Amino acid sequence: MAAVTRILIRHETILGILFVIALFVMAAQSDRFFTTANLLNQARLMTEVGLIAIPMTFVIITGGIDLSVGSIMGLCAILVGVFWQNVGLPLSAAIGLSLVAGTLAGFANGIIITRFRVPPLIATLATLALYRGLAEGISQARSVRGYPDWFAQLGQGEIAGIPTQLWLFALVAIAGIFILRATTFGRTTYAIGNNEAAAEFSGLPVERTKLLIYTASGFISALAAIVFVSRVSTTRSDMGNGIELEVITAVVLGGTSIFGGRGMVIGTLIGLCLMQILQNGLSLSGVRGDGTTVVIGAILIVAVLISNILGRFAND
Amino acid sequence: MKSRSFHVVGSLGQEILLVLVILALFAFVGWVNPRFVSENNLTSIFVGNAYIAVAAIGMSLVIISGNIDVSIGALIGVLAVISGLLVTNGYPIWFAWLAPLIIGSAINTLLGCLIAYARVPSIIATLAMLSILSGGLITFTGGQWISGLPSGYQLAQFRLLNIPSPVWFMIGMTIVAALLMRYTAFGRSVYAVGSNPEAARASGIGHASTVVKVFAIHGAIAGVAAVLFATQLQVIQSTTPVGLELVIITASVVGGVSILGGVGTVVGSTLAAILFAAIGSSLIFLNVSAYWLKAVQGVLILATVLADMARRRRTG
Amino acid sequence: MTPVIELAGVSKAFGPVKVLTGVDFALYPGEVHALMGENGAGKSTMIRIASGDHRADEGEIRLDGEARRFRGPREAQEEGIAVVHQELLLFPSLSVAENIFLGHQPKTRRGFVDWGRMRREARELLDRLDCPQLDVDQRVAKLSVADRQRVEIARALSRKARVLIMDEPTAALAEADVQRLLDVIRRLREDGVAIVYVSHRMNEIFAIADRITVLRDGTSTGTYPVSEVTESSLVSMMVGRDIHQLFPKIEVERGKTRLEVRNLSRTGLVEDISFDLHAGEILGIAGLVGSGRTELAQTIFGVTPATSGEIKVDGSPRKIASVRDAIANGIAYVPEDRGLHGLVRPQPLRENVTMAILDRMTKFSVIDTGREQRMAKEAIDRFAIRARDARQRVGQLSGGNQQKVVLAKWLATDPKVLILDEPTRGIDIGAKTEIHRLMGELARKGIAILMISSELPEVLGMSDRILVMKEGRLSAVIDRKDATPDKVGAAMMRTRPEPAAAGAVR
Amino acid sequence: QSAWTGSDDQPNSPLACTGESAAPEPGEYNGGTPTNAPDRKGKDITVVDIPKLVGVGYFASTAEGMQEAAKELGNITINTDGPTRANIDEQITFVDNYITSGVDGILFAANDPVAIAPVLKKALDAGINVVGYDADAEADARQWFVNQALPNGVAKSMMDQLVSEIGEDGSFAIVTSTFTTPNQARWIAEMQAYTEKCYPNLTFLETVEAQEDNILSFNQAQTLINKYGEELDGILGMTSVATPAAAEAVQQNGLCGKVAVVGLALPNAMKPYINGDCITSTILWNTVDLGYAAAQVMRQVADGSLQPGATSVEAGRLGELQIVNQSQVLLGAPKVFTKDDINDFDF
Ligand SMILES: Nc1ncnc2c1ncn2[C@@H]1O[C@H](COP(=O)(O)OP(=O)(O)OP(=O)(O)O)[C@@H](O)[C@H]1O
Ligand SMILES: Nc1ncnc2c1ncn2[C@@H]1O[C@H](COP(=O)(O)OP(=O)(O)OP(=O)(O)O)[C@@H](O)[C@H]1O
Ligand SMILES: [Mg+2]
Ligand SMILES: [Mg+2]
Repeated sequence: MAAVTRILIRHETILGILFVIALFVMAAQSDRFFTTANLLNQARLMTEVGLIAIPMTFVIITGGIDLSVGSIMGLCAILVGVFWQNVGLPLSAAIGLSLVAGTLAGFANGIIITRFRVPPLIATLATLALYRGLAEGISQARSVRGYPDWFAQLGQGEIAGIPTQLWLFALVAIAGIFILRATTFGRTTYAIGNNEAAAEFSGLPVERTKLLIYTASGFISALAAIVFVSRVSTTRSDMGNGIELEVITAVVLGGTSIFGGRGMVIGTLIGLCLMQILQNGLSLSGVRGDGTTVVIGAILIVAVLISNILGRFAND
Repeated sequence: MKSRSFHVVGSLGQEILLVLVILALFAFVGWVNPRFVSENNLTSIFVGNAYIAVAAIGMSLVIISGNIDVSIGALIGVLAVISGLLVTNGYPIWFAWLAPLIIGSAINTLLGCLIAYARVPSIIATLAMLSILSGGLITFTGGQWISGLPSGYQLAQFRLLNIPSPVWFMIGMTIVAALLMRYTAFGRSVYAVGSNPEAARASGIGHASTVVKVFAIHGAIAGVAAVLFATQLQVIQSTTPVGLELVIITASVVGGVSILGGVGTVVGSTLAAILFAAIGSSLIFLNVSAYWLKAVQGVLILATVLADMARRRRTG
Repeated sequence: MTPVIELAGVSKAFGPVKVLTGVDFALYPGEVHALMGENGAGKSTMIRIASGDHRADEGEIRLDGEARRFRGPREAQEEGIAVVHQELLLFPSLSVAENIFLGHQPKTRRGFVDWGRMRREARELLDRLDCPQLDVDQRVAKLSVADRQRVEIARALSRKARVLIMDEPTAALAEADVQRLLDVIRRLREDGVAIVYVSHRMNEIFAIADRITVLRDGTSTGTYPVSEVTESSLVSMMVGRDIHQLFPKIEVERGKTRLEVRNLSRTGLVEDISFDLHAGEILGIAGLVGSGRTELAQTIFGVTPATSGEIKVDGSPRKIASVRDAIANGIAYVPEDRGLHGLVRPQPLRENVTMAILDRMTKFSVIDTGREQRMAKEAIDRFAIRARDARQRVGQLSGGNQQKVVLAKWLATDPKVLILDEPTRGIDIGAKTEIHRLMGELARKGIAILMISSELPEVLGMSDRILVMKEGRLSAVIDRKDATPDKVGAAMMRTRPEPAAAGAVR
Repeated sequence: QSAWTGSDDQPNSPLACTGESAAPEPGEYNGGTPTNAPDRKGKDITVVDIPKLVGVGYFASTAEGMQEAAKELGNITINTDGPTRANIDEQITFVDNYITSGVDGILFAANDPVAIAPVLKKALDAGINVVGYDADAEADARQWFVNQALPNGVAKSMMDQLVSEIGEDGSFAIVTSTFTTPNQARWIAEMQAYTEKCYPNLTFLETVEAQEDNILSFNQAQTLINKYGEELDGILGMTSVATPAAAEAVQQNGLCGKVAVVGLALPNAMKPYINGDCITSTILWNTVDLGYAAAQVMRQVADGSLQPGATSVEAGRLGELQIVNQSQVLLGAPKVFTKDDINDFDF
């Protein structure tokens, strides 16, 4: 019984209920909302934010943050274009190299954070400026266009009736869920967020875990960049600007504690979907973009308030 | 009392480091291009960015108390517009100067209550506030800029002893805030609450009331920043500068305020704000290719942060 | 005479768990009232209620005979109630002086914080506790546990309260400090201050207490003048059974050499330490607070790897550069700061128990939660841990039970060498004997044990040999048969230069 | 020097240095066509206007023009909605949502011509009429584009005006929004080409970025003034934000008449400086007219009265508008506002 109530008042459950309510309300508001085509399309649109939100969940659970994801995205997008058009590599090689570059960018974040012990917020605030600057410098502010058709398949095509990038997203999300829940890596992630010193004293690989998480964050940001470039068939150095706030909103809306130690990938996914259907549903029922922004802000507070109030019954 | 002076130097380390970096920067760029250190240019560096330094004072208080505010940029935008609307609608000029302080304080008191009493983590509450304020601003103004400001409204263009008023505000408020933080029971309780909320409670320091007060002060300071922002030019833009909150937070943390709470001074954040302004200007003077400007900025921030970490490790 | 503070029929539950049921307690001016009970009996909870930190579910708090409800610790403080908290509630980023005076800083006439006076008064308070080496400008984050304990005590004293509640104030202190503190308490008692004193150490209780209240499972078994109780009657009141021997030393045949430490140094902390540790041996380490015992342990354990010297396990030299290396070589370390280094408090008991052997709990790096659950259940049974179930958060357990979880966690690694740093700090008498019995059992199984303790009776009672440390160096090695309190004490004592002579010596 | 900072690398076509250039030929229609569009002739239609971003004066005034047209026409409803930052991704999401919600027409000003193309094509496929204004998309992704002024025309106006104020051998710097903004990059490239052809002795100093940010623009202009001192004769403002801010900087430094500010700006924002004789002129198309024309074109496209192959289009009070570059409706040449006529305009 106690276990049931505990599950019921989990933040994730509350969020799930909010999500279902939102679905109903939106579907009642507009008959164009609850259609397979629209929902799949919305899923396509949220893929980049969603991809990055998965490693960001890990990052935030360790008590850290990665503000540089948007800049890494911009840098990697630019690198695809530059490697392909200016250096003349085959596009697939350019993509590979860009993924490597993103991974290195994340790795650099990790090194600054673990070796030099710079707090993550400051470290990634600095690399936020640095990576964006590199993107601008390398591209000389020129965009690259004219990608071959096969490349558009990733961002604009479908496999078995489902947008291609959704398969990729599902893969990453499932991997994220599995790693966080079931593996030693996931357990270590939580332990770091709850008490880093104790984790260290227990012989858990604290530094290596953090390094890997930031590296993964860089890699997935690069992956998101590729998906993005393929979806819009162009590269610009300002791509991904400001995406970090969207990603963080999804993750914290999903119940991951910004202080670390608590959170689930499932929560992040629900948070993400909730945000997306609100944006879409409100727009379909005639609310303008700025109004939608206000509503999302309010929902964020309400969700946390409700789970706080209910959580108080649960905790003691 | 050798140890005493050692500790004082130790705690001021970041400030001294920043002063040295600023002096070195001025000396170097001035050597390359003497116009950089002309009175005119120094004034414009200070004046054009004073509102950032002022806002960073409030931000430092918030971060020292163990919180963060990502809605500050939006708040400044909203308050600037309110001030402009008041004055163009015939309210007295002094009222248009004063109202942003009061309204900013009121909005942030609400925010503070949400954080302190309803226990919504500050990053979430302010992330939500960011959405609400920025969305609401557009809804309200419809994107129209405010022009036709009466003469005499441009507070930021006034001069006293031939020094523009923003500089006075920046210096005066920094000093007052520094004294407040060091010599009043309230100031010390801000450190206490940020250092260990649990212990603060046990010491009879009201955690919630301290946080609410911090946010109220922060809101009033944001009001001053907004007035400086609004009165610099003949028009008031109705959107917030992109990434203003990141600039302000960066100034605070590079100024030595620990993101973990309980550590830092407002003098440091003001110096850091000056440093960033100087960097922005100096890169133009140094003819750094504009495309690489952001990258160089990023490297400089990173270098400052790493130097600080090295210093901290040395002094233990 | 009316009691200054009185609890009448106080009950408290956390969720479904009843922690206190109908507790009565009265405290009079000028008395030292000891509060005793096993771990988890509800002592700290009762104190938190009296000091306004928790609210009682039922019952009444009376101040000077009048019913009172505290809405928070602040109101209790305004009534002159000061508390030394068991878990040392300090501000790590602030200086010692500030920690002492936060919330009631001395002010100048204009109402500003008077830093000069604050530092002076902090100095005076610390001198009263005889810690001249403790710098009032030092940040608390850099202090050892013992020094933090002193700061916490100084803070309570600084309030000049009429009710002083001390929850295990001596847990982290060595013998000499304890005596100093007891002197201070006696003086306060003469001044009419009412004092509540919680400790698991019998000798302190008999040295200082006027009356004793015993809590058992959240109910009071009664209040007695100290003259009416004996050590064994107290123990049986607390535990509900008799405990015959406090330090049940089991004689074990000394086995082969397990750990050899040769010229081990860590610059600035420990210097040139050499000793052997045998299977089945319990090697005690004594020393004053700050003598570097913890540092030695952490150097062997790879937290602060040695800068020079050699460590051999089972005869072959091992490189120990990290905690992982140490664990891989069969070394386990139960740290002195349980909250900071021992446990991940927000996580469930079962995850804490397996934390040090997570690598071994997996199939293809997936955690075998079934096995984990079984291990946790076993640990709960074996160590008699009082917990709701294996999924309870460790942070919710009482201090003693938390300590047992730490022990369970490290024994799960199946160590060859077990380092125990203050293993019974803050642990009740029942649990303490259990831990001592356990140590004997482990020794018999061939585990080599290195035990750091600030409690001299414990060191003398449990050890086969005693290493004495002084200022980061080994000052003596004493065999069990030669060990007397005087001898060990003498080896521990720091030779502090007399103030006048100091100049001449240097 | 290879390229002025901030320009793009598309082909340029500088106009003749003097005299009116011949109007370009319309050429063959290269826009797209909506599939299975319902007959909207004369019916009430709902149109959404998605500018680059909302919250700037420029697009507030184009929206104003659209509302004016809507009122005049009576059978068209226009909502303006868009991202709060000039962000390609968000703009795409907006278009996408409006396709789903089933509008009859989409008016857009693209943040990126290529990025927005797929979603606009999707709109065409859904039978929605698509018309661009201010900033174009790839031609086949929309039906018509209302061009406020041809880039080479903007370049010519700007440079001619600058030279008339600072002479043929002056030095100048540019304040732009960001180097990646396509319109500004295009204009800068055309300006360079035109200058090389017609004013080879002009000295280009540098380009600085100032986002769409008022105070940053002011600070950047201020820094240019401080850096170059006497050397600086003129500042070119590439956006309606940068130009007034640069004027303000010149005025606050007491450099009126010494440093010329030439650029694109809304007349209202420039009135204080022009009326105060600090700045001589401001260049712009009438942004209200731009919105008005876009709405008129949309109505005619929906009615089917504007068909591929047309050479001109009737746009309400603006009269006959010429069709150029295959599928663009040209608003006219950019207008130079001076003290003489600036007070006649209110936008
Ligand atoms: N916040 C809490 N939530 C749930 N249970 C709690 C909480 N605080 C204390 N408890 C439980 O209340 C009981 C009494 O704890 P308390 O700390 O008062 O014991 P104690 O007598 O001080 O023990 P010790 O000697 O170990 O300090 C324990 O079983 C503990 O698990
Ligand atoms: N966090 C720290 N930062 C700096 N110095 C420290 C720190 N902790 C301990 N020290 C210093 O290291 C030396 C030995 O440390 P410590 O007090 O832990 O030794 P110990 O013999 O284990 O005593 P304890 O009884 O406290 O365990 C002392 O000089 C102490 O001041
Ligand atoms: Mg206790
Ligand atoms: Mg120790």
